[in-house]
Amino acid sequence: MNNILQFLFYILIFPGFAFCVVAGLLIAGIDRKLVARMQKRIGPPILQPTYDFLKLLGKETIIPRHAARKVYLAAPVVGLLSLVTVSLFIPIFNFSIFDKPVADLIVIIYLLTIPGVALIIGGSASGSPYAGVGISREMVAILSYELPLVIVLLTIGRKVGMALDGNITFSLKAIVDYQAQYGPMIAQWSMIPAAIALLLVIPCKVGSLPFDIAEAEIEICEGPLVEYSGPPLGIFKLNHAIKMFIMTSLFVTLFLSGAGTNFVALNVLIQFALAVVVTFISISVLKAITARLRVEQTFKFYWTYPTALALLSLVLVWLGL
Amino acid sequence: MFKKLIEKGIEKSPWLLHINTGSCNGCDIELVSVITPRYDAERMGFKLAGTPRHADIVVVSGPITSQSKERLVRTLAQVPDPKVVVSIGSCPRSCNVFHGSYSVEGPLDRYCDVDVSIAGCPPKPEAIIDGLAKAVEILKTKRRGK
Amino acid sequence: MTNHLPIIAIQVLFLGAFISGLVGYKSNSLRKFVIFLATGTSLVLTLMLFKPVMMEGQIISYWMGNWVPVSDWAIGIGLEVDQLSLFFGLIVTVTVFLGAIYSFKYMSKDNGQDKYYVVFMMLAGSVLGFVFTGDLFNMYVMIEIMTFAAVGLTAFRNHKAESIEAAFKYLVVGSIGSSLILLGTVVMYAQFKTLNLAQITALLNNAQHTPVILFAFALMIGGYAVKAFIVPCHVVAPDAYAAAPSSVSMLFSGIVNKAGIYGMIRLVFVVFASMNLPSMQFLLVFLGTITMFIGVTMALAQSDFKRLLAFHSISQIGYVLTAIGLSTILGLTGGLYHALNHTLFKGLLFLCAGAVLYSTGTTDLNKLGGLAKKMPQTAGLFLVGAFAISGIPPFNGFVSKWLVYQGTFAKSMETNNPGYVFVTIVALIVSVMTLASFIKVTQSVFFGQLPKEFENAEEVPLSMRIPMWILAALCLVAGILPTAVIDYLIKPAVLAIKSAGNYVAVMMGQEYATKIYTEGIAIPKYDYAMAGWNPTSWLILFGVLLIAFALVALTGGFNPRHIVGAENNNAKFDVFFSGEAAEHSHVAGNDLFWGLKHNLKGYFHFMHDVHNGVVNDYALMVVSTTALVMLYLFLLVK
Amino acid sequence: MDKNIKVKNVIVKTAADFFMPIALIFGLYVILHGHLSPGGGFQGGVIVAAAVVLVYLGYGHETTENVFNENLLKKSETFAAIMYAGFAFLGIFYGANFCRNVLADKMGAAGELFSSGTIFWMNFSVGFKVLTGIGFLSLIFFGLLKEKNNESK
Repeated sequence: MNNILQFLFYILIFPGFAFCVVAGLLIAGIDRKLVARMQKRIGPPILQPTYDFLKLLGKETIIPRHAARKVYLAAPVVGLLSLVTVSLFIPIFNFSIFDKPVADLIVIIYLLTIPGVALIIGGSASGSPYAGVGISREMVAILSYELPLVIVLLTIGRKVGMALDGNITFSLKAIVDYQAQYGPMIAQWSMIPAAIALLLVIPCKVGSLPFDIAEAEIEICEGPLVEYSGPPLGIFKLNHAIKMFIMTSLFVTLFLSGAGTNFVALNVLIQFALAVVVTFISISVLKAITARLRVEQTFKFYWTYPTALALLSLVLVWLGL
Repeated sequence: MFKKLIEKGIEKSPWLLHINTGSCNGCDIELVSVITPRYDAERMGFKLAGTPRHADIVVVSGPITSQSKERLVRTLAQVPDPKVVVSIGSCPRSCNVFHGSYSVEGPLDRYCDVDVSIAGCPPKPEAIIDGLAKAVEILKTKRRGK
Repeated sequence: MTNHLPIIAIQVLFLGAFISGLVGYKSNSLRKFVIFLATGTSLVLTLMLFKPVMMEGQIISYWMGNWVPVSDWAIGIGLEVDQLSLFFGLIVTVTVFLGAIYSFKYMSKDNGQDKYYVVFMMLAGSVLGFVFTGDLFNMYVMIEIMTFAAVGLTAFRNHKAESIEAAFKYLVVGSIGSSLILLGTVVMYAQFKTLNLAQITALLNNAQHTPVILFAFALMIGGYAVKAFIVPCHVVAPDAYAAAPSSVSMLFSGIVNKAGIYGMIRLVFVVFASMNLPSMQFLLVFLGTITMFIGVTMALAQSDFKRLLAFHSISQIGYVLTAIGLSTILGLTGGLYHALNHTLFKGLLFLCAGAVLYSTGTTDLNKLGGLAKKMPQTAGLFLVGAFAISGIPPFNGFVSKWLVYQGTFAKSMETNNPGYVFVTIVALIVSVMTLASFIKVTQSVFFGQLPKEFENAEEVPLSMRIPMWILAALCLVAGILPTAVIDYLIKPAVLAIKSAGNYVAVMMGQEYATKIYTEGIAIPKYDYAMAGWNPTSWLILFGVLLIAFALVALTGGFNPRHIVGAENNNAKFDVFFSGEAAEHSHVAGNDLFWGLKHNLKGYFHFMHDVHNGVVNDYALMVVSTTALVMLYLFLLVK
Repeated sequence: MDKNIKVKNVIVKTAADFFMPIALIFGLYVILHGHLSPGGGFQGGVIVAAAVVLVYLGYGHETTENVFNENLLKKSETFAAIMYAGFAFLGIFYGANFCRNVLADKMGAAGELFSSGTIFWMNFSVGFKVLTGIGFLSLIFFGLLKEKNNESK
């Protein structure tokens, strides 16, 4: 019984649902504020994404005539659930809700694909031609960033595996242990190109400028979201915010983690602060200074520079550096 | 409590949909200047939405030309409730200098209930922000009335 | 009695073919009853083998007419059912059973059904015979029957030009494949004076791999590559899959190319015992990798539902081949698991394509659209299949693909060979591309706007939906209970692959085996790490989250009253067209990924030129592949 | 070219008359004595089927069409296949393996037709199947069999 209660606590409060929502909305708000300040604006309050979400909960949901009703309504929820599930798997310094390594990096890669797929399926189900264009762009974006992402994760697996027991590891816990032993991953100079590559992947993964080709509101009316209104739209916006937190948090766990302190709360705060820093570097700065790319430019970009960086890291690690 | 939270959200985050129904672009430029760093309407949560499904406040500028009438009506219908219609400038109110033209079918209140009218040709950005703030109040009452 | 089960299972299928031909004139329902009975009996008989073979570890050897070996020479024809055979046998019978049920309604609009069912059952029986036989020449005979049955079924809808064309291509290329296998068999017979697989295994174990044997080996690899549609021998497959009726396409991807894979595994692992050589591993992994990559990129460019699925079949077979080419326990587990999964989800997808064809009369992605409203069940089942093949958890594709990634990466750590990391990367990217092309199908067929001419499309009849539901359920089960599937199905089969000595001992007698395998028959240790992936707990988690979400949602603003949708002509429910009146404008699948294709246009143009549809070129590709394999073997295998 | 060759050549007709009984008899001999002398069901069946070709060559299109009943041929062929399987299954019924010769557990004796148990019968069914099958094939090649629409729609 106690176990179940504990598990429910993990799922619903921390590090599951509630924590995710709060952290995600906060980090999205901070991002908006940062971008505004960089553009010499006052910017919205940090709680702005929260307000947006609350407002959308109170709006009407219109289901277009051409939409497949069930899929249309279920898609955002499925995306949210998979994101919350991912958050359970990411260890925060030495805090991990599972004793033994449960989720490999590959599980996380796939689970992180689900929100994108949910967006695509939902948009597709709405029956709008704008959404049709949007999902094609979204899918090409997924194809683009997946290659460097995969190579980065394999590099980390190789690095950690060589140091620990010579076996391949995809376990996040092992990665954190490794960092507790040898210092943060980013301090290994052979991993710096991989870190840069991952930083470049994050904006596309969360769909922010200059890679928000799928949700370009000016060209294609927010792409897959064009027909969504009310709570489902709110959940999509929430997904977006949580994805931001989870991607930056994953970066922190992969590259900036370590033994941490003895207090979970303090660890969480540090993790969050680091995530904010990562958000600033990889999302906000890029968003403030760039304009939107075209879809084939995005594809070209990801299959050249980040991929080259990640491969460089892989080669360096393979040489034992 | 939840209702109050939602009301707070509605107050803090109105999203705009801008419809140009044959405007001379004067008002449009003023509306755009509202979201520039100088006035920065985003600090109050205003945001330009890309589609009527996301909008709370519909901002209409221009006399209603016969070409745009149908499109306007259709787009207005596609905005989810609660919604507020705001007209910017003199054109949607009275068709301004275009009044009497064979191709103008304004004013706007023939086709929908206009909640806020911002006067001027074009109105100043301050006036637009003021009008939008009033629109938010109306949005709140509409939400309560539901 | 157990001994007799395999032969009865095979014969029941053949008898079903003949009896349905004999009594089918009387009435349609009688014929269907016969087919149902035959496939059902065959399924039950194979399932009865499950306990003794898979769980108790028996290997069933069966000499036709009791012609047992005389003074250590196998003179009779034997059946030998070890765990590997039974694994594929189960795949065959399940697929055939479901395919037959599906056919009853699906084929009811066609004429010439007597021929259809006869050939259908011949195909089924031949593949089952192929996987159960213990005789090299019988393997040839069965695969020849299979090829011709497949050709016949490809040409079944012969009022369409494509069918005839596809059948002709398949006939030519398939015959080349069969000839290669026959030639290999003949050379082997000339060398060893026996056709029994077990005895050849034993004799090869101590024999020098002379050029003649390598010659035969290369020929057989070429031949089975044609049967399994491995790049570059795959070129006829898309035509054949697309032209055949969907219930047959399901058999093609479910059992026909599995037969090729089975032949490959049986030869390279058991008979020639060649997979300890890194060069052989490289050959299979290389072939597998290009197969999966070329298959999936070609699928991205297709605009026909079934052709797209056909290229995916090729791509998934690439996964299987890559994984078994690793020759590690992990790799073999992943490969066989993926073979099983491929049968399940590709069968499901082909049946969905058939359902769409049944309701609308076309599989052209550019013409379809919005069918989810008319065929909600088919759409849902299709999504299950699409997620499974793209490896989205918790469906089965995820588990097996994961094993493949882990296997390739572990292999790279083991051998310190960066090439295998490249394979892992390709496998992951191919998986994403698979997802992409299924997004394309989903968007083009089931979502979007419904064209006017399909307003009257209806959900397919129940008897067509039942096999689809079963396959979808199996997809989920194989994804949620991977440990059970591995323990009961995959593990015995992998051990059977790894212990050729047992195979010989059962067929030829223990004494003979000990004489050959002087150092004893080693049984490998079976250890694999799923690295803690526990889908059941994950699923429970998902469920709890769903409840939690519902609670949070229902307490407040997420009010169902505010969800409005209407069927009236209110403009409010029109799709947003920037204010224009709603009209039919469906973003269909033809060029959904131009951003990708634009950047890789050199590659795509080259591929387009290669798949030129000229059967001469295809034949040349098969022959030159065999020649290259032969050259490779001569040069590298010591 | 006209598909329906009208053969009026007396040499061919005479030769066909002469050889057809021989082909039939010889074919049947090969089938029935397959277990005793070189030959067997398949070979004999092909020889018998050659008689069909002779009929066609000698008597032309229409006669051949009238002589052969394609439904009967089809049914006979499937029946022969089932018969073969049935004899093969006898082995299992008698407690031995599939295809086992259970009726006579010894080698056949030269000159005694039924001395070899099921082998004779299996040979016979193979011969029956092949003669109908090959005959049917040749008839299809001659273009004699029109597909009758016997499907229940």
